[in-house]
Amino acid sequence: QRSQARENDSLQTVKTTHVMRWGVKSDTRLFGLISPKTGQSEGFDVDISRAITAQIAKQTGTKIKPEFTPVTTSSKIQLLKNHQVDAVAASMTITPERAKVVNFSKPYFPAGQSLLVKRGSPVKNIRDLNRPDATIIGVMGTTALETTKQFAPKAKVIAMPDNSQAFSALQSGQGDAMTTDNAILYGFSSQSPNVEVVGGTFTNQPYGLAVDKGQTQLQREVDQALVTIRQNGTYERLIKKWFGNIPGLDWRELLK
Amino acid sequence: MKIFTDNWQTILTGFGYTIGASILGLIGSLVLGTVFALMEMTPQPVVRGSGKALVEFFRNIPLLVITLFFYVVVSHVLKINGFWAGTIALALYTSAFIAECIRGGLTSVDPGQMEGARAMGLNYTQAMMQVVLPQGFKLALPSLGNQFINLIKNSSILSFVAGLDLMYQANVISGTNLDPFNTYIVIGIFYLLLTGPLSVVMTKLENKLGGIN
Amino acid sequence: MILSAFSATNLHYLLGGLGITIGVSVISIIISFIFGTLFGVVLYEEVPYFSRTLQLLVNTIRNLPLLLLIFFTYFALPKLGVELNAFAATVVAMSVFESTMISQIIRGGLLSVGKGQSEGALSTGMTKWEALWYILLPQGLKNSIPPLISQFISLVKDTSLATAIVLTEMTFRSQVIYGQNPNYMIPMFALITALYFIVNYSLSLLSKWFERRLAL
Amino acid sequence: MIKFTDVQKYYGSFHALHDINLEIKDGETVVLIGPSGSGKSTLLRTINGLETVEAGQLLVDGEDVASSKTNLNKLRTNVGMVFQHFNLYNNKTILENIMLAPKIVLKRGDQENREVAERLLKRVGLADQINKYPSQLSGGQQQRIAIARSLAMNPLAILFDEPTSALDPEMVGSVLEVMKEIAANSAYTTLVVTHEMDFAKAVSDRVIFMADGRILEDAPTDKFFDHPETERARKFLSQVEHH
Amino acid sequence: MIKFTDVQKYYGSFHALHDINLEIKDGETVVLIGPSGSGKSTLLRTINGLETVEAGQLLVDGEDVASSKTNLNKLRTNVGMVFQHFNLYNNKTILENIMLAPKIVLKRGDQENREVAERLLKRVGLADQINKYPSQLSGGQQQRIAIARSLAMNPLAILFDEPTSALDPEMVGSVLEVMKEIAANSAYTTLVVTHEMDFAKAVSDRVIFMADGRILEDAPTDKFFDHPETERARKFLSQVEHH
Ligand SMILES: Nc1ncnc2c1ncn2[C@@H]1O[C@H](COP(=O)(O)OP(=O)(O)OP(=O)(O)O)[C@@H](O)[C@H]1O
Ligand SMILES: Nc1ncnc2c1ncn2[C@@H]1O[C@H](COP(=O)(O)OP(=O)(O)OP(=O)(O)O)[C@@H](O)[C@H]1O
Ligand SMILES: [Mg+2]
Ligand SMILES: [Mg+2]
Repeated sequence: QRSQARENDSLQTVKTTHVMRWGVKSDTRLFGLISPKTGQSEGFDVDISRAITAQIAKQTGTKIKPEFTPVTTSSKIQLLKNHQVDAVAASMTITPERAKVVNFSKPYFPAGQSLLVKRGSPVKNIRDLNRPDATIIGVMGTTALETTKQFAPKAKVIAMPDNSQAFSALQSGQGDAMTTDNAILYGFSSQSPNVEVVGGTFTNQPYGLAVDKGQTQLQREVDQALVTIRQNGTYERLIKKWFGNIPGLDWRELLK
Repeated sequence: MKIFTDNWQTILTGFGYTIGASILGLIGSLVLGTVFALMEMTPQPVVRGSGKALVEFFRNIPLLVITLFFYVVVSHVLKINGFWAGTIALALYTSAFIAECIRGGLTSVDPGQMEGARAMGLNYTQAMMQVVLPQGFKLALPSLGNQFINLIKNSSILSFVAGLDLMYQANVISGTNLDPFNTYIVIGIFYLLLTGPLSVVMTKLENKLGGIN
Repeated sequence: MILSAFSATNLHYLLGGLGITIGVSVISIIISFIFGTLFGVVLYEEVPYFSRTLQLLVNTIRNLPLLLLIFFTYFALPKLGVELNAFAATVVAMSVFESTMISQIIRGGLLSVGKGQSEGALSTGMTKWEALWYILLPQGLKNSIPPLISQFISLVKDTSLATAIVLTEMTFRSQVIYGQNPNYMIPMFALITALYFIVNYSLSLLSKWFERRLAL
Repeated sequence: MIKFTDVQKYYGSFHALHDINLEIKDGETVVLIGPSGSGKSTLLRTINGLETVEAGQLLVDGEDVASSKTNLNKLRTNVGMVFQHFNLYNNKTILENIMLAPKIVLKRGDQENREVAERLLKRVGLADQINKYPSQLSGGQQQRIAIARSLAMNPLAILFDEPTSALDPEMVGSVLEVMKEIAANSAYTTLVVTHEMDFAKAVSDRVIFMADGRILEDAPTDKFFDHPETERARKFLSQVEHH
Repeated sequence: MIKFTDVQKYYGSFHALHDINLEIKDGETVVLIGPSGSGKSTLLRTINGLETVEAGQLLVDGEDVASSKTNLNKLRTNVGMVFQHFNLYNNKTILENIMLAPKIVLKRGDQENREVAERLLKRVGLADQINKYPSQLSGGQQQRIAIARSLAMNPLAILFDEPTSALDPEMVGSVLEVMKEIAANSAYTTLVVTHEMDFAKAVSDRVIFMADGRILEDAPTDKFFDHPETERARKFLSQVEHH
């Protein structure tokens, strides 16, 4: 019934249905991870989505409630294109490739690619992996796969369907390192003492919130909301809430 | 179709892995399934009980659970990648069904065949291997064929564990071209290329054997 | 340490997943049984043109992986304006797939009744459809019970495939739980294996019970 | 009652009935005999439309069986059939077997229907088996129920296709008893395929002898058994009598 | 050759063989008769260990069949058995049927094995059927192959369990021919369960009559048929002769 109410303009749909549907991750610690307690995703992405929705509600003067659909890295764009969600907050890197099919907001999180290895591994940075007998584990559909091939062309790269399986693969020794965005890797290292993030970030790939291609109205509202929550301290509070206690990470870095 | 011309390398790679997993799975499950069936048929109660238990176990839990188990738990101990985890799980899971087919085949072999052989001085194993099993296999052929078709379809489980099979490649492709509709249709055709002819052969075989009875 | 895998929160969450697994299964079983029977009858009766078309459709669908149909329903059908959430998409995909499997079972069951029964009915002046309804279908369904139950067992197991479209059924939820802590992996596998086994083995006992009763 | 004119029947390219010309009058009792595969069952089954005919005309109670306008279901209510393997409904009790078709085809009321059924069951000597299922009865009992089931429709004609040949020898007598009674009753036109020559001699008015899909003889019973005209019939009779 | 002393056999709680005492000497031809269910097959099957005995002693060629120390497979090579339903290996050709056991049990060389097989096939009149499968032969032919298969092991004794009762009447003769030849050959101890009284009279030295799991009579053939001692045997003989 909602699909009838919806028009081509997502913003209009959000306003008339009073619901903004966000695609968020279900398996990504710190960003979107389902909690068995509530059965809902929790994390920075989820909180940002809530804050943005509230802000858009204020901006447009309508009542809007956020609603969350769990997505996987490989399905998030698909669902956006299918109008199964209105926007995506799913630790999604802004790339020119993706920008062809979706509209991105301004960056909302300064991510960059890094490496996660078993504690005590000889691998210290991406160059150590540029040899034919090295295996790097990535996640299907992420940009990290492509960049890894640039930085370590000789290594073998295998792709897992999602982060937790990639992490399992690292744990079980299926590869020498796991690579994806630093923030996600910090999520794993904060949880498992036997792994560590090494070598800093070797790319600059900030995250953006995405709406479907051509939904410039909605995108503008999102961008404006982002500016507002940065100004009113909400953003800082959320960053501190989620990244304040990670060993080896100074959360203030993220605000720069 | 454009999907194919754009991605033919990816698709053919996936097709290769699907065929590989199916053939390895078939061999594995035939061997294991036969062993399970023979275990279920022996007079020795402990062996028979374990055979039954193994078959019931693998029959009643999802293939995905077995696959994930091999992928995330077993791989800690044995170094296996997604393709092997999926293929091993596939072989184990299917072996339970194959055991049922073969047991069905063996029980429909006239008991006089075993007796005839035993009366000639062959021991149980010799009589089973030389006389009963070959006939049981033949009787089980149609249902074995259907299990093989299921096995091919079930090989799509590899996509959960990055097994590089057709289904996995379908997701890679549709994640890039954002055209799931046509991608899945093209991939579907590739699955039908494998299962279709087999199922035609099986229907023929079933009708033929049904006609004799 | 490992016992904490079975904390009240985790168990509550996982059993909720079992609820979804059973919910999807029951709904799909009902729908696919109705359509499967209908299709099975059409295939058996050899309705001109219609049966052949249906047979072609049935053969195509049942020779595809269910996982492909699930992906297709969830990701591709919206292009045709059919928009379903993960639960509905799973139910639709499973119902379509299982209907085709069940139609083959029902057709087999009807064939096993034997020509004499329908000739007996026809010769007393019943129409083809009356003979089907009063005589063939009751016996055909009875003969189909054991294979139907095996099919239902498959169906219950196959609900786990919906993990792929983030349906939070039992297998998915076990992953969420061991995603919190890798030490939970083995306990979670043991638990869901046991739960699936209990559900399915009960079904297969039911089938054996029926078989024994029918043998009398 | 039943009239074949130049009827031809093919199974694919196999010519199963050749130039059948045959008339059976109301109330007549006719026995059809001949070697295995000669087309006896086929001929019988064309009469109530279980098999279609490819050419010629076949009138039953004035209706053209081959015509698409004919309501075959209605015609079949007038022509009962008793099969070699009884074909009782396995999923229904004896009483339900008898009452089903009158109820849904003739729309006969429950009370009358039950009365008719009970009367017929008494007539075939099985009034006490009302609530059993077919599989709980012996072959001979099942066949008598099958006859009662036919009679319950008040048919004009009854066709019997080797009704005793699937029975154990000790069961045959009771079924023949019931059949004799029907044959003697001129309300029914009776057509029987059988290998029981004694029975044929005792009850039939006429004998039809078939071989290879053709009617070779059609003669009064006494005449046929005493002086069969064709060599084929003589050979057949001598073989049958040796068993 | 074969000696039963107070042998008892139970199927669960059912007492199938009572106090069997019986001795069969080398080269003897003994016929075992009795009504259905009397235990004839059971007795025969205990001799080569296809059924176990619960009490008493059963010696075959000096070996105690019931003892766990006895190698039954070896014993069976000395005691051939021919079944009612032939039990030829359906998955093997005629030649393979005959050569299998000698090859894997006796480890007989291929050439000798083949010569023996061909000689035996000639002897049972089926030398030209070497490469057919059992299902391509008639029942009578299959039974003769089954006999040849037994002979190929050079047994001391052969047990026949109603070897002609599953055959069409016209097939019986050829099988009995072969059996007569074996019975006449004093190299073989022959024990035959049969309903063919003429055959029994013609070939056997002795008749054993069983009923209800007991041996009621054990007498020279002529004596048994001319003056059966028990009422039971007289009744049995009169019934059998009527068929
Ligand atoms: N459905 C069919 N399809 C093809 N051929 C058939 C079919 N039914 C019967 N026939 C053939 O038609 C011929 C006549 O068959 P029919 O059953 O009428 O013989 P019958 O005289 O009743 O023999 P019997 O005494 O053995 O019952 C036979 O050669 C038979 O093989
Ligand atoms: N495996 C078995 N389990 C239980 N009872 C059995 C078994 N085999 C035979 N019997 C019973 O033992 C009795 C003797 O059977 P057996 O086959 O030896 O009789 P028989 O004299 O050979 O009869 P027939 O002439 O019918 O072959 C019968 O009452 C039979 O029902
Ligand atoms: Mg006939
Ligand atoms: Mg016997």
